[in-house]
Amino acid sequence: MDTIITNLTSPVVMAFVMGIMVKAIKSDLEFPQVLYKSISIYLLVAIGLKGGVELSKTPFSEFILPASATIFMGIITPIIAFVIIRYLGKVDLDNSAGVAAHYGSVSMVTFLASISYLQTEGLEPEGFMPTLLALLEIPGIIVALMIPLLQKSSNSSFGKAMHEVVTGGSIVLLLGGLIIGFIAGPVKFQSIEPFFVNGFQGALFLFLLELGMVTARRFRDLKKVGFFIVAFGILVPILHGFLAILIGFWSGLSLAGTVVFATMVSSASYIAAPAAVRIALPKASPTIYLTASLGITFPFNITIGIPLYYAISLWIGG
Amino acid sequence: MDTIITNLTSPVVMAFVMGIMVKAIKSDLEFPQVLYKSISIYLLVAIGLKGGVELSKTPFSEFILPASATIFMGIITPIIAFVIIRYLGKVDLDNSAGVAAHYGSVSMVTFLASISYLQTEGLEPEGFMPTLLALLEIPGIIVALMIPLLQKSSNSSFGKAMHEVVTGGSIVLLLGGLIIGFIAGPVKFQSIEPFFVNGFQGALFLFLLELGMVTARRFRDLKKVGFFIVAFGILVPILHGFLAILIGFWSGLSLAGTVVFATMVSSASYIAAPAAVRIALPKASPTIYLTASLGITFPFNITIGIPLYYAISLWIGG
Amino acid sequence: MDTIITNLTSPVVMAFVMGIMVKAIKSDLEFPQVLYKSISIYLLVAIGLKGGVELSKTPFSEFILPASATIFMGIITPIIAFVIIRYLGKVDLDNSAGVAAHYGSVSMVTFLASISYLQTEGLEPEGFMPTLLALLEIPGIIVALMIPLLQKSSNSSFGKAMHEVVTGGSIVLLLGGLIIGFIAGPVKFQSIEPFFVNGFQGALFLFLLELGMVTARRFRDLKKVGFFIVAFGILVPILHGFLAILIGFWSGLSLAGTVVFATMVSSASYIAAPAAVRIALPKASPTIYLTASLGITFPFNITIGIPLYYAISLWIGG
Amino acid sequence: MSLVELELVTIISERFLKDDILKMIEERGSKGHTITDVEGEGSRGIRASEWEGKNVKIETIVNKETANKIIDEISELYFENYAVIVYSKTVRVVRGDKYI
Amino acid sequence: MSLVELELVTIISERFLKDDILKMIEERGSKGHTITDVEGEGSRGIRASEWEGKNVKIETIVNKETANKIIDEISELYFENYAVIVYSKTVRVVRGDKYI
Amino acid sequence: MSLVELELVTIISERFLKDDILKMIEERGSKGHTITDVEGEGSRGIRASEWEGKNVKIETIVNKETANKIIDEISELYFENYAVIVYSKTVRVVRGDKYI
Ligand SMILES: Nc1ncnc2c1ncn2[C@@H]1O[C@H](COP(=O)(O)O)[C@@H](O)[C@H]1O
Ligand SMILES: Nc1ncnc2c1ncn2[C@@H]1O[C@H](COP(=O)(O)O)[C@@H](O)[C@H]1O
Ligand SMILES: Nc1ncnc2c1ncn2[C@@H]1O[C@H](COP(=O)(O)O)[C@@H](O)[C@H]1O
Ligand code: NA
Ligand code: NA
Ligand code: NA
Repeated sequence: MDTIITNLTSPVVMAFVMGIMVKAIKSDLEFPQVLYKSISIYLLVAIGLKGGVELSKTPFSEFILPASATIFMGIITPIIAFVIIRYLGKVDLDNSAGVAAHYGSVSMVTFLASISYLQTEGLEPEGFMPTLLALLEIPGIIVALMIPLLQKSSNSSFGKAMHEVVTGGSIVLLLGGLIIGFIAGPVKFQSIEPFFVNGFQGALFLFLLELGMVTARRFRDLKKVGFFIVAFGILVPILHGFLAILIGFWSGLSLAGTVVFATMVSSASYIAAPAAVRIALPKASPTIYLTASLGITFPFNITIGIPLYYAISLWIGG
Repeated sequence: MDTIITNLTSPVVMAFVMGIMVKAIKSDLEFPQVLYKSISIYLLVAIGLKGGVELSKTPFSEFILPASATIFMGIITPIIAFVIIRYLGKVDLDNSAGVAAHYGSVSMVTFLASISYLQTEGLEPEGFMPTLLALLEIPGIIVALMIPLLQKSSNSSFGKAMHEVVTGGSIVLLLGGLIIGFIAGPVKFQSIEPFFVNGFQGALFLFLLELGMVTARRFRDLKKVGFFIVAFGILVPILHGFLAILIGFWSGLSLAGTVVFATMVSSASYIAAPAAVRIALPKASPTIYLTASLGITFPFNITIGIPLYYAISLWIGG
Repeated sequence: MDTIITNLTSPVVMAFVMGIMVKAIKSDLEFPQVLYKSISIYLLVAIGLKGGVELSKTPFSEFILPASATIFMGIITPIIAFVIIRYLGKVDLDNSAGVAAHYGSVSMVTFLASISYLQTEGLEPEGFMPTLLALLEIPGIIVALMIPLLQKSSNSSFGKAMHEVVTGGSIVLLLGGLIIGFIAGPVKFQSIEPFFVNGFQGALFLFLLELGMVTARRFRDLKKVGFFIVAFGILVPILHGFLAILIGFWSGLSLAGTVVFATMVSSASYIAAPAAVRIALPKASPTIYLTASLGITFPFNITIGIPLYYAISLWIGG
Repeated sequence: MSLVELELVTIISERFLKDDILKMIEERGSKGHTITDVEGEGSRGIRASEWEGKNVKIETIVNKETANKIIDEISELYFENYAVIVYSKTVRVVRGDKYI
Repeated sequence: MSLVELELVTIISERFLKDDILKMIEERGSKGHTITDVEGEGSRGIRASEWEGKNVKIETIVNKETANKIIDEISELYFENYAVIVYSKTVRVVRGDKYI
Repeated sequence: MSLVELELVTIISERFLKDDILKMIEERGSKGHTITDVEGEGSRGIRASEWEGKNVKIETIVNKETANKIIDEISELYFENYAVIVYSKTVRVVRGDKYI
């Protein structure tokens, strides 16, 4: 309970709540769409760069197990999500695969919120976590989009969707940043450090304010998607988070690293996955997958999920 | 005279003058509207946050008198402005009330310019000044919009205008920031401080550059509004500023706090008030109220008003 | 060779390469046009301000020779470029003058990249270099646009183009910043320094990422313009750079100052010149002048040119 | 594909009227709309503020009857006090039933 | 100046279809196009994501025959699965040969 | 409401011609206009620079005679050297007198 309050009073989480309130009181405040996109670009590049610089300092041996664990989770979480929604929820094939793609991938902002949270608790996760974020972004989407391929006849737009997944804006910025950070290393990074490090938390604050407003708009669709999806959007992240804690500790991550890992795995994508699903599975309804990922799982993780994964991690491995 | 030159050579004031010059030489330079809006959002949130953090450190007893003084000024200044423009200027009811709403509310940038100015003079106003800014933003508009209600039959759009006043973008950002800053307090604020504090003066610089260009466009309307409005736009701020200095000292504000208070009170809104007046008093002409507030009072205050209020404050209370 | 690698692994140059790659893999990443423009505005104002502050500390006697050298280069480089393209390349009059205007003016980003490069080499050029940048921006365009005037009958839009050159957005921001920085001086500049100095390299990073994407789009036109223009876009900068090194040392610039001077002189404009040429010489083809300046000379200078000018400067004057 | 003739009604107005107008046209029977940010100048000139942003252009494809209702409503409600114009033209649309 | 009557075909669609549609209309014979960022709502409501950005409106001036080909193609390829509408109207154009 | 038939003239051009064109149409009798930022491609392809920004679309509602004057003027002044197109269509407008 206490950890939840610590989390709820951190500036970035309050910004998110403020965004929701702004829409609740029907304010006419609008964030320019360009500002939203510009901050996204900044955050992705910044995460990539910092991750790359840290990676350049990490011995390969320390990194290989967590990396493998990440890819493993990227493969099994979309399958778990698919099985639950398809056979327990009796949702049709396309929508099930569409939702699975979202829960197999990852939400950058949830990832960042967990790092912020841990820092206020005085903990510092491994520096290479952003590399894991990049590793986790893609496989889950590919796995999920392959499921209907196996069950149906061929799908002409699968190839196009794969191109989108691999060359999508978010992954390109993250990976590009990682590579540049890795090559530049800590010394050459110094010149651009003030811009990408000092400003980071504040930019995240504004971003979460806007995301709160976006989320509030999704709330209107909650009744459309029904009770099952709501339950799904809360319980599946907890399940994925729990598995990730076990695997995280096993792979040698620190307590803080494990919490971030669990948060990442439990989170659902709302940038890379929607674009790919829209192409590969046009019949899957954005109302379902975006309401689940952005209207339920995202606010759940930001407010309650992160402290929960922290509590579980403390209990299991602390 | 000396203080005016100090003021005129401060970077933010020079940026404003530069903006005016840019238009005077008919340069084709254009600021993207989105940049203008993004910087506004940033400035409002930043002021709110800093004000909230400071408020969390202020004992209630120290704050109650200045707060009351602020609300008092918010009630009487629109009445003074209305009486002068309606009965001395013989302007019609709607336009009089529309202008009064602007002079009863406040201009964020004028407020900021006064703080910048005092800092170059080596003075630091009370930390809770942004709270007073938020308190002063609304009441004046409500009072001014109620005047035609009393004099005319009922107005169907008054309720809608009230909703706009209370949930308008600028007040929501300012108040939201205040509340978050207050709850977060100085320690939790640290993570987002570099973004919102270090970058502040520079962002204000760019904003004033753009405002200079906007103001220059208003200059074209000066001859349309006539001599009375021009005189009004200079003399009423001086009157309001003078009253505010008396009330400010009485309420226990420091010298610097009083100067900022006087600047705030004397300033005229150009974000919150125009939106509300457009809704409640559609027959009031934007050419009149925007030329007065943005074309006359704003440049007057930025260049001459602030050092003048400083000189008067020194003379009365120094 | 070594110096080229040092240059290629600096973050800003890698950002440029990343931008090219992003387009090469056909990613759908798009930078909002407003972000591009906002960063341009920021960079120009920042360069101006810093240059102005430095200029206020420079004795006039130290500055007069380099300033004269700059104007001299601004006059002869467009003539050299014109003669080569017109008589060697047998390109028509309008296109020759159009290209000459670009090579007589200057590219802000190339200028900045050379300063970044020198800083990683541990060298610091003279503080007044941005003033030279401003001085070099205009004369070359005027000289180039006057050539067709002398050869043809009168051109009605020459006056309009001159107005554009002198009041164009880039020159206004740069000069305005210079003047404000000069008047403010180092002490008053402090308040806005964090915004304009600390964030600078990072903003440049994002800008070069975007410029890489823009350049990649120009690559498609390389075959349209033919071999002569490609050779021109590489050899003329080397020639101009070489002349600039001789003149730079002669005018008393330091080693670092000379390298920046040579880079500036060798660079080709892609903001001020295109706008003016579009007005004065509408028959000149943007495909030719923009492909040459942005598709060839810019990437050449950023990657190989700068270390080359450094090597030559070391060899001649080190 | 069979094309149906319908009316494309275009409304250009100050930005702050956007939500009002959208609600109104929906009530009159519009099934969809497209919004564009535009700038403009007309007989009134000045707009309320930079902060509010530019004008908006609202386009909706409707049948003749709905078009007339919308045009009448706009004329009555907004013409006197606000910067707003409205016009309509006939367009050929596929899947005409979608819009009625 | 002699004016020629041609068709102005307007396509409004989700942003991510933009490149596809542009390629298609070019193949069908369009010599140029104009793109506007728009927002919209229709029978489907929700768009895929904020990141992707708004809808696009693609306008192209073509002759009657090309117009029909484009309209048919859009109806076949996209109507079932995506948020896209298309309509056309006749406009008077100078230098009509430029567009055919 | 009585609707009047007027001409909606649309001009699409490079951004830097905007002020010129606005001045010209005003001189020819236009009482207002609406401007939209657009992107486009035509027979010339390339635009002058990223810095300048996108193309603009200028729309003005005028009477037939003014429409013809504007179209002629555009054709004469800009067609040869600049990326600009112009077309016109008839629209039904309320309060037609406002535009003449
Ligand atoms: N003749 C016209 N042609 C095109 N658009 C117009 C015209 N007159 C007015 N407008 C648009 O309608 C808005 C409101 O016009 P007004 O009420 O006349 O100020 C303007 O800002 C323009 O965007
Ligand atoms: N009746 C309409 N009038 C104008 N635009 C429409 C209409 N219906 C749909 N649209 C536009 O077409 C897009 C796709 O529509 P839909 O497929 O119905 O969701 C919407 O986002 C709107 O921009
Ligand atoms: N066939 C067309 N349909 C629609 N817009 C066009 C067409 N051709 C040209 N345009 C627009 O007009 C601008 C100038 O065209 P151009 O002079 O052919 O390069 C282009 O950038 C487009 O925005
Ligand atoms: Na996940
Ligand atoms: Na006031
Ligand atoms: Na040059």
